[in-house]
Amino acid sequence: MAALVESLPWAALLILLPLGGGLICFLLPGMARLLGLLTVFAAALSVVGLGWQLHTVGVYRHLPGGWGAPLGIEWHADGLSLLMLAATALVGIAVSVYATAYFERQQAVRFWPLWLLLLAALNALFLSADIFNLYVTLEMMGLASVALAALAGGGDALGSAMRYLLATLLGSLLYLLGVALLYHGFGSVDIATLAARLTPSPAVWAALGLITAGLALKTALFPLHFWLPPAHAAAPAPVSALLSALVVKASFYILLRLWLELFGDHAAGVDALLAVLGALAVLWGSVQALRQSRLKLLVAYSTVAQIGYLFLAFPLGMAAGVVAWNGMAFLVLSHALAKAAMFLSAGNLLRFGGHDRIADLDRVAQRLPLTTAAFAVAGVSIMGLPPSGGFIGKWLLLQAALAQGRWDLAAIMLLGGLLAAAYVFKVLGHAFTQAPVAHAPRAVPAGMEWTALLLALAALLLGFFAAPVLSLIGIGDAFGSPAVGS
Amino acid sequence: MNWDPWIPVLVVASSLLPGLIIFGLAEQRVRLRTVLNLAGSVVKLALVAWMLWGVYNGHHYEARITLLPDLELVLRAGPLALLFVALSSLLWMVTTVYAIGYLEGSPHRGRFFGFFSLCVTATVGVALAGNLITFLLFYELLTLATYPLIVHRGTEVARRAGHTYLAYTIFGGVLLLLGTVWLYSLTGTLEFTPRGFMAGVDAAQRPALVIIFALLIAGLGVKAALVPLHGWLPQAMVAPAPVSALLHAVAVVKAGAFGIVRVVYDVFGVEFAAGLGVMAPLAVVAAFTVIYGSLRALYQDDLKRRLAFSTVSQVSYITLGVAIAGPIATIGGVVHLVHQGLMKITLFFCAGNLAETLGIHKVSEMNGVGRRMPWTMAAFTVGAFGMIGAPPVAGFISKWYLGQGALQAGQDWVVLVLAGSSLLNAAYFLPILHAAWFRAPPERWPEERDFGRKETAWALLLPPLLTAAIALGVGLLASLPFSPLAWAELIAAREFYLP
Amino acid sequence: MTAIHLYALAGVGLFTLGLHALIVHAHLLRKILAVNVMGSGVFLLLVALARRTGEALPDAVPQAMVLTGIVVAIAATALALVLILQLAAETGRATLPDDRRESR
Amino acid sequence: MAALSSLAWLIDGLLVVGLLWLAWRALSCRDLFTAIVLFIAFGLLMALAWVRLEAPDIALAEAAIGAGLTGALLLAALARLQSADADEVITERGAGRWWSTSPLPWLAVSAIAVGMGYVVMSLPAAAPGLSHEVATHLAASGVGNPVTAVLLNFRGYDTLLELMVLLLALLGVWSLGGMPLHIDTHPSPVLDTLSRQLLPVLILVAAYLLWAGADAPGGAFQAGAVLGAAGVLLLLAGWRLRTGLTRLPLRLALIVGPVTFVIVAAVTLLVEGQLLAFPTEHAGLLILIVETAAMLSIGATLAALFMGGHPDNQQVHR
Repeated sequence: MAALVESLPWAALLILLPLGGGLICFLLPGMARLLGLLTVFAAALSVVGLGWQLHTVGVYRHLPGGWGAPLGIEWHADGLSLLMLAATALVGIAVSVYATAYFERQQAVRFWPLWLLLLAALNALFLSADIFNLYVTLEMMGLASVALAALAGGGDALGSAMRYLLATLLGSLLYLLGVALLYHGFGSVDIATLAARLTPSPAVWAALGLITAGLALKTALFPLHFWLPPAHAAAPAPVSALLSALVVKASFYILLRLWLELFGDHAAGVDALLAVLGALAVLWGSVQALRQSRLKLLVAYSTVAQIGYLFLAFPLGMAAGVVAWNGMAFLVLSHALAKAAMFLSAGNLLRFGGHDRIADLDRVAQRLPLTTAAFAVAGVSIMGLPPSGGFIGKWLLLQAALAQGRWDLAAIMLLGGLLAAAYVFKVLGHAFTQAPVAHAPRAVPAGMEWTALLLALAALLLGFFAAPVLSLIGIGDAFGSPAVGS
Repeated sequence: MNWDPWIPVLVVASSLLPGLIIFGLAEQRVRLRTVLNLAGSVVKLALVAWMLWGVYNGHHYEARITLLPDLELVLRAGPLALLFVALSSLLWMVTTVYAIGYLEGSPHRGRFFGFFSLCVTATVGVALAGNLITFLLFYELLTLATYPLIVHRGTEVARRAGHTYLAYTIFGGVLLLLGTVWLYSLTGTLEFTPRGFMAGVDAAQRPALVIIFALLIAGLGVKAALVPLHGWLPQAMVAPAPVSALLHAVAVVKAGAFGIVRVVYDVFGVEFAAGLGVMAPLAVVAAFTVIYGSLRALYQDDLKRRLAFSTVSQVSYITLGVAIAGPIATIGGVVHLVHQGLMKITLFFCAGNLAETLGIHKVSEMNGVGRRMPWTMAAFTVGAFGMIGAPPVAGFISKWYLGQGALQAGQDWVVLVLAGSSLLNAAYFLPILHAAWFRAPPERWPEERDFGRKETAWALLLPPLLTAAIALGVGLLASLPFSPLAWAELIAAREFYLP
Repeated sequence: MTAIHLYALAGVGLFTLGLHALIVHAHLLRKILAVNVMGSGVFLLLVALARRTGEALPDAVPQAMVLTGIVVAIAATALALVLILQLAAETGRATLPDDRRESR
Repeated sequence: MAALSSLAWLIDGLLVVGLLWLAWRALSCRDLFTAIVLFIAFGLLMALAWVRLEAPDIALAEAAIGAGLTGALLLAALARLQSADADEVITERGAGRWWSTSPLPWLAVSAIAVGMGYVVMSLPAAAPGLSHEVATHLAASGVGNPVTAVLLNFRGYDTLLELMVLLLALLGVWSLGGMPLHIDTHPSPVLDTLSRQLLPVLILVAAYLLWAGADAPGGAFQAGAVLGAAGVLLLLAGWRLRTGLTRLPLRLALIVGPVTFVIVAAVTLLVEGQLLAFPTEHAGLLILIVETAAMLSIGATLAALFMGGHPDNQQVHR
């Protein structure tokens, strides 16, 4: 049995299952909902299988086409890939369950194929070790995301989806140009091969700039975040959750990979620049979130801020290695869970009151306790209070920052935490008070409330499993060996 | 197998689980909710008693789980921890009874008791925390669990008070976090150890340590309401009386004061801290707070606000006793942790009774209330005299030891502070008593509720009587073993001043 | 300076022309043209430089990449056009709503 | 490569200048219709450039897709916009942003252009890239055309995902309700007969391209594009699929390519242990199967994209 689990090509299943599922959902709209759920659960199981495989056998390689680099494409699955795949699986399950209750038939028929293909794109992205293949997955992800973001219809959704599409296309083109330079400079698109061949040269620096810029645009790093808040706020709640929790993380993951394996040695000072932008993102995003009067926009701007934290890790990681990177990885995971929970609960509140004006939440703490609890618990992780995963991430980052005497970064992290508390409790405060104008509430299915709450609890309790999670992330030493770190 | 490690966990769970279950209960399941609450508090008290006996006979109760590869969550029941645990478990039980009576028929009780239990859980966790990170965890949990209780009434005032409270406490939490991480990056450990874990730190780091000490104390001082970080406490009085009673007389402010004790004795070690030269400033701040709180209390007409400022003043006795840095003063400060809790909760119960029964919220409305509610005012009187420090009530013991300790430590000026604050206590309590007992009652009270021949509901009357009796008892029987005083001496002997 | 570089530089030129138009123009149809021109620029660069093999046959891999790219480009264009039409139908304008909406 | 003959220089020079000029005009001229026409011309010139660059496969694809279908899509969209209200929509010009008039963007992009130009010139003058690997393994790939070999065999996985991109675009278009074309219900008899005459020819061309693609320029994309063009022609001529056909059969046609690809991938995974690893002896056949299915789907998808909204709810739209 164990031998079988270790030998099965789980990675391939991770891509083929959602692809096939999506196609069948498209062919047979009647069964879309059921098929979709099954597919997502099956894919999640494959993640578990892959995790077991990595745990027992170690880093997993697969050669689609059977040629291997440099001629062919390769997949590499290590702890970092596993982390992203696991986050995708967890959020994916929750969002899928939520979506079965959220969408009425007409929209469900459109949602499921798009979402399953998006899932396939994400999984493919996290497995790929080939920068051109990554470009294709990026495009797949981009188009699926835009189509999903526009699903709500109406001027706001369409406009923001259009802006989103332009941003993601521009990002892809910048990235592709960088890929072209790398290929023509060093004759390969395989990351490992490139890593071996890269020599300091204008081509590398240009590629570094183009790729970093393109991916930063897709990741909505300040000041390239302009497209994110409207798009994430106007999309249907489950879609917002997917976009904020997973899609922006995917492009960030590529950036991280390339920095760890390709650009690390050639990035003179760029990591410092990224950290500055990250810091600005934390401050700007949080302040904007605080200024919003609409719940979904508040949550969306909080995403802008939280993405900033991830970039604070770059100079720390480049210097101190493992500790900072681990902290960042933890933030990625916990933010994925917490932010998805926040958007789902925002969706519940929107469904309940028919609006998402924060000032008029009208005693939801009592009338919609599960959802309010979900938002609050997710908020704890966003604020980075113990024992949440967000706390562990911040703790590690702070540790690295203080160890290197980076007081500026430490200060930003703490300040960001304060601002996060401010905007989370801005919402919670109004959850207790009575609104001047009462609305006729609309029932919210229990499934939608519980999925949000469970996600939030997962983000909260993540802190208690820090040690095992970190040991899983450590498989394959994507962040370099711990010795370098401390 | 050895059950000892599980007992601290059970102590925490005995209020956590009821709390979580209560969240799941329907609003109208009053009886089941009550049963859960009382059962939880009884179990907790039993376990605490068991551990008291065990620790007295040298047992060790400690539970650990790994948080990060080189960082653990630790629950450990030492003498000091038990003192605080015992206090909060006892008062939780009493306050639960009181709250059941107080909130009868009011909305959202399920939510209230749920968060109430969470607060107690957090307090007990703060007490049992075996290292700074665990302490931080429960300290923040306390912040979060208290917020819904402050905004419980859902009014605009309540919401603002809640925001003020958070603004202070979250900020304090950040300072605490920063200090903790920094300390960790210097020492590589956060484990509370008798006389501190600073031995390994080299002299070059001393300036950093001073800053860290300031950060930690400031972070804790917010909850301990050290001036100028006390601003939240009077505002938080919008909360229902039981909340003010338990949280603002016992849990929250005491968590801060307790934390200061921990930091001074088990993180830095009192000699080391004195060596750093940080104790004198702390003593000054504490002394200033003592006087300032009393002065402000003088001018409050709102009864609960007056009590709140009195809390600001009284809690700083603990810090003061710690900061004097002598064995006897320490005993005085630590024992005051218990005594002040007993007396202050009595006063808040009584204030609640006056508000519930007669609609009295202001001192100026209390004329002759002693005749209308003799039992309540009797309890109030005991508490008041305790606060003033009149023998034989418990408060006298604390002040006596504090004074002795100050003299022994050669810090005579503290005696003046104590005397001054006692005078001020008298100045803002005696007029109340005089008005209540000797002035003529008005023809009608603001909004009177009829309880038949009783002066008020039993659930409201018994708790203050009980706590007042205890406050009196621990004063009279201070010399017996297991009295707070005896236990404080045990603590000082075992944990702080090892031979 | 060879024809290879000539075309490659032309690719760069197209890329930047498109980038400029994308930034400056408001009408979405124009932005779509711009994105397509940028794409053509990248493709031109890829394929032109693929002839530096020094042999008769150019490198086939970049050519395959460009074929992929072209299909992606038309797919994106089609989606974009429908978005524009729906947006125009909703708002009567074929331009992006101004940014003040973001922070509303 | 060696210095070029002056004639070649002339051609390349003119081509490049023409490309840049057309692009610039298309992006800056006042009238959008002109812009689109110029863009189509630009596409045709690109096709020439591909020929000059010894990339006939791309030339074919560009001619069919880049110039042809994209142009048609753009024109259709423009027509739709005009027919909707609003000359205002069309004549709107210049971004409402402060920088639309400032010289800043020019400076920025010029800086980028110069930098990129420097980088391009700094690249080694001769680089084999992967041409050697391709050459050595071409025999084992099952096809003679190296580009097809890369697309369907060496990097077939890319192509699989790329088909999904195309399908995703269609899903997006349909989920948006699509763009109902306004086509006059009485098409000109010329167009009508023309399409009837042209249809079989186009289908033959597609079949040839597919078959030839194995060893000569051509392949699934080009063939699919031609099919798509045929479909577009029919649509323009006012033909409509009977709604009976538009449901399951159309969807089948749309996904037969991706599905076949996925099945082949799964089978190879089971048999060979690696995704899409074709055993040499069967490679040619497998590729032909995949390509045929892909061609059908690409053609159907391109036509469907053009048709815009989901045929079912398109009826609703009218």
